[in-house]
Amino acid sequence: MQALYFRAMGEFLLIIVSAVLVNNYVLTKFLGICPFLGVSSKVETAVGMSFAVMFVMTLASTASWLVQTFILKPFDLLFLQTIFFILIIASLVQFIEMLIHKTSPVLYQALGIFLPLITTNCAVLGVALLNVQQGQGFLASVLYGFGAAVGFALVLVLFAGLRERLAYAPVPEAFRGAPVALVTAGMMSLAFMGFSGLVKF
Amino acid sequence: MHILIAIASLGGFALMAGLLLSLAQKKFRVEGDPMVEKIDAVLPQTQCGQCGYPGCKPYAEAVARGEADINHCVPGGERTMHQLADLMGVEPKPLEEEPTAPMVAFIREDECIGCTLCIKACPVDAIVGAPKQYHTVIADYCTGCTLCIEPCPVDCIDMLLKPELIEHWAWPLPETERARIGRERKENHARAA
Amino acid sequence: MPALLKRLGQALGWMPAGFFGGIEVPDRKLTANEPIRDCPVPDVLILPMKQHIGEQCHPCVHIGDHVLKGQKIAATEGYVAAPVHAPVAGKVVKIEEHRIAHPSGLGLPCIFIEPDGSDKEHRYDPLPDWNTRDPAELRERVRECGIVGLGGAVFPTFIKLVRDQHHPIKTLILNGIECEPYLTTDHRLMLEHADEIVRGLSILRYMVSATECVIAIEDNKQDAVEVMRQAIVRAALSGVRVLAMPTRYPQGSEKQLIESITGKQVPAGKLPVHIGVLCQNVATARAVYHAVEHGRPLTERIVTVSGEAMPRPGNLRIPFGTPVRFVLAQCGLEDIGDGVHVLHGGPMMGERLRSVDVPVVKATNGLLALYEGQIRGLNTEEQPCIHCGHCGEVCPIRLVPNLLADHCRNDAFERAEAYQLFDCIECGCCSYVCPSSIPLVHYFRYGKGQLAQIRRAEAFAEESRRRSEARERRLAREREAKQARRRARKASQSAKAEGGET
Amino acid sequence: MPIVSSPYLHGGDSIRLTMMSVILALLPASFMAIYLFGWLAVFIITVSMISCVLTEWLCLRWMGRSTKPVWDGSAALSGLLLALTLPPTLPWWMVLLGSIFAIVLGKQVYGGLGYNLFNPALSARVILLISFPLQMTTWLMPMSDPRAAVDLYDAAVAWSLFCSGPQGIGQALDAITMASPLGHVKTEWTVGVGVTDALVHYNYSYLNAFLGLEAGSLGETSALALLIGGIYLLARHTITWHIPFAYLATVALLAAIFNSIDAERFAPPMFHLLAGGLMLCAFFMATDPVSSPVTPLGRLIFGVGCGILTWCIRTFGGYPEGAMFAVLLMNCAVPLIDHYCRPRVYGHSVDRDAGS
Repeated sequence: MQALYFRAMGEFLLIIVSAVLVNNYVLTKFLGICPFLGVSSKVETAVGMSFAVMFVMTLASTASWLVQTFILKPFDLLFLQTIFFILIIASLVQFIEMLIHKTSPVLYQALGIFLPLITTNCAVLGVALLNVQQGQGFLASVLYGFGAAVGFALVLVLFAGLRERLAYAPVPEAFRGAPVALVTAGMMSLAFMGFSGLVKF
Repeated sequence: MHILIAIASLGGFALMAGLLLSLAQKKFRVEGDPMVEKIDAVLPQTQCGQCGYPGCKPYAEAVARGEADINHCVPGGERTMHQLADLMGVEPKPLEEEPTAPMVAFIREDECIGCTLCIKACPVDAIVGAPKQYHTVIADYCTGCTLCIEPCPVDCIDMLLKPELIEHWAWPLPETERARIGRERKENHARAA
Repeated sequence: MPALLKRLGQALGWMPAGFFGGIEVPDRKLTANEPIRDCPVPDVLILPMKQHIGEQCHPCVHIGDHVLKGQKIAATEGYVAAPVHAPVAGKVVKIEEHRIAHPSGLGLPCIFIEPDGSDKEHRYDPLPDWNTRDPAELRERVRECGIVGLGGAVFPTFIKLVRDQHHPIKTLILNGIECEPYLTTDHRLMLEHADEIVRGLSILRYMVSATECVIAIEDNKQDAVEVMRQAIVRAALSGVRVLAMPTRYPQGSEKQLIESITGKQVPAGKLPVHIGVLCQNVATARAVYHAVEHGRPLTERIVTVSGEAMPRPGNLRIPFGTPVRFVLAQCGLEDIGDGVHVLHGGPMMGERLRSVDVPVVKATNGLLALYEGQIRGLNTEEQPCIHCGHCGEVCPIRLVPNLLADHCRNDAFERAEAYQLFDCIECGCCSYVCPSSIPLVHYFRYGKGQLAQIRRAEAFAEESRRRSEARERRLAREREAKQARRRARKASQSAKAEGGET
Repeated sequence: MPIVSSPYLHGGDSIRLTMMSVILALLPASFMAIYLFGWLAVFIITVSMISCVLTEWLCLRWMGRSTKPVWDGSAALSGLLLALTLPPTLPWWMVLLGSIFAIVLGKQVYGGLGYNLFNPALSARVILLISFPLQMTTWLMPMSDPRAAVDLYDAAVAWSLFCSGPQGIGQALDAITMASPLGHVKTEWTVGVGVTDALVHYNYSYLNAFLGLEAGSLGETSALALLIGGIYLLARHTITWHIPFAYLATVALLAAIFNSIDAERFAPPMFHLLAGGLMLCAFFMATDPVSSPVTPLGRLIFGVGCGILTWCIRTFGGYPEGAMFAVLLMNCAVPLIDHYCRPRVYGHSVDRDAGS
């Protein structure tokens, strides 16, 4: 019994490690690049965005699993999958937008267009879709969604730290702004390749 | 039949989400615009109207509504513009006008006829005087907005440079190549954006 | 536990001097063996109205007045202030703005005195029986005599001489460290006037009723240690220790010295008195002795005139107001060539003079003439920071100087403040060790100056907002009143009309 | 006359002195490389250093900036570091490509020395590894190995190997190469052979590993030579003890713990310490001042992070060697580490951030 428990814990740990590091959505799947570049100029904003995305991603993967299992599959409505998921995500984003507007108007301003754009963030939809495709159990899906969100948050905050330092650097004319940020993101992605093979998933 | 289930489930789901959202909307209603206060706090409060609005607060409201750009505050200069850019989450923009050195108004008292027009114009009540008496500017309170110049019928108000005090002197940046490059980069950045 | 850690740190060489960080600077005490000599009186003395930290004084004499040596010529009602006294007898010839030793090159109102050659002197009542007097009276005397900290900070001394029930002074430290290169004023003072310093120490001790006294001297001045020990034996004082401290810059900085001796740190934004310590310079102690026992105000000081470009270096007793050009001429430096620069103060914390037509003031502890090649910042070029971290290793208050300088350079002043910019004591250790020759202290001064201006602007904006809103309210009130009057008038008119009709 | 702030004295340290001292500290490892791989090492080091300096000069000229920084020794140092991480069989054009990557993508894109976010030499090494995985993991038998089939002390042989690869000397690649200890252990594990047996098959000896008489990149084989250089840097105070100590101690500790749990699955600590690029990374890569934290606590955390990542990637990852990935990954975190690991300032209580 205990051995089984440990096996399960190990399994869940692997799911998290895989989602955070090995199959990082931004750096190895190249999903969610838009907010990754858009809201990473300051660490504070990046942290706020991270929490918003974590909220949406975890709940979206949970809700999508429920919808998939209890509505789409029983009624054979898989052709409605995308539209359902988008609906879930859009509602969650609306909710978090109201929440942030109420609690932190400055963060609301700083996130600007990127907050509603979480709706069309390919990472969020990607997580939901990949999750149900893999056909995992409920807890595994939730963890996977959460792990992917943590991975997104991790690289977003690290990247924001790097960009804050970059803001002081005399970057050559042609590379100023987005180009050097992309080069940096590329280097990060190279570094994350070191994790490949860490978890066979 | 199949299509009916599809429509019903999708519709039902959407209805549920809509209900939840409308509840949330009630709970998280935002009164007024909290940004106005924050924007007003970084404005220099000269009330000079150089931004095209009748004072600092109206400009703050216009910026919060997104009607006014962030680069119209002349006395606030680059710093205020950067603070506004930070608050609004937009890229810094070059200033409309370069800020001038800080000034104070000065009334040539022997020419003053005591009409009190300048007193009425002063947005911070920094001019004292009574009808038919000489008026004078309290230099410590004058914001240098120049709003008193126009109404004066005898043109007896001058704008003088604020005297430079040794206590208020601040070290300049070092005159090194690196500091200069940094400064230029920042200016170029502001201009390019 | 912290004490144990500290001892471990000292043993391993991380805190060799009793405080964190610090550097070894070259000694260059060229004038250590030059006896103090008198500087002649110049044709005119220029006395700035502010020679201390705090509020500016106002002249209390008029043009044409004759003043006696030691007569008070300027004072202010402000608390943090020290009055100015005439260093010689003579005539006030003019009162106008004159350039002072300040990096801005700006000036202050100054009183110009032409000596009349007489030695008529004004003195306060001598108080040889000070140990029977009320400490408050002695404190008033110290204040009246214009005594400020002569180590370089020029903070009015009387402010620190308080008996506070909440913070009783336990330790009185006399600072004879003088860790700056070249400077030897305190060193010579201790060798030649040890007895007067010890008398001053007794007075200070009586005033604050300190239980223990420490005279701290760097261990590269063993002769001074010996002389001070003998003076204490002669004066038959008990509870006074002479400590030979490790030679390490900035051992002489008040905060660092207190940490070295007591192991305690002065809390940020507080004075040493909050941890029961009073720290005074040896020259200040001597000035207190003169003020109390002889009634003589502070009108002169010892100045080290030195440097490789100085033909006849020495330690001079100079009346305040003497032009620096005149002093340099006394030491053989008649005209200052292109490649020679004059520093006011020591090379680590002093100021390069842009003009030598400035007067010697209470803060002047050294005048150094150096060749251009010796001066950092003129012969080096700032290179990018390579984050080697040496600056953080030597910073005696444990800032992260390179990141702080980055924030200052890029005008991220709020960030700089969060990185404790205002705790920087500007000792210069970081700039000294920087392999990239970054003028870190200069960036910190820039940041501090800009932040001070921003704070002033914010306070002004707040005041303007308050006044503007008050005006709005007043105008609204007036409109309201006008409308009320109009309504009342209308109402009464209509009432009248109605009354007429009926 | 410019306003110049105090202090007016300077200790005399300079960037060039710093860089020269690091190059000096790398000399033992370089000589070891030449002893092991003969002329091949000379060629790779020379090409790498010269092309780095040249690339830097071209970049600065092209951008219209002052070319003075070329002579501060940092480009030459990057070239030397890069060369020492390369396998000896690399053809000349890959070395050249690596140098260009190091200077252009690793350094000049960010604005030159002092602004790069990642270690230039390691960035180039990783780019090369990802681009040419086969060539970058092919190790030559060192000349100390009695089975060494080619005479690398012969300049002509080494030159043709350098220019056109094994076919230039009429040899098959297999005939002159062997696996590195780390790679060997990893491949053996995938076919089910435990660490102890794998090391016996490899003829592994700690003494050889310590002296460096085994297959590996040019400069990373000899722990002894790297230790000499590292101790020189520590003594000269170019680097502080924090990063190397934390890094090596973490790897050793993790290896010791897991080795005691399962000696067949997890390699012993000594093997980890002496294998691969760990020593080189600990003393020369992770301590690169520009891309490592400045505060003592930050440096310790950085070192521990490098250690954990290195051990994890080596033990569980797809790549046999994790040291360079670990350092690059920790480089990403440096700005945040710097920000949150500032020391307690004089006179401030510990809960400084809560207070202010």
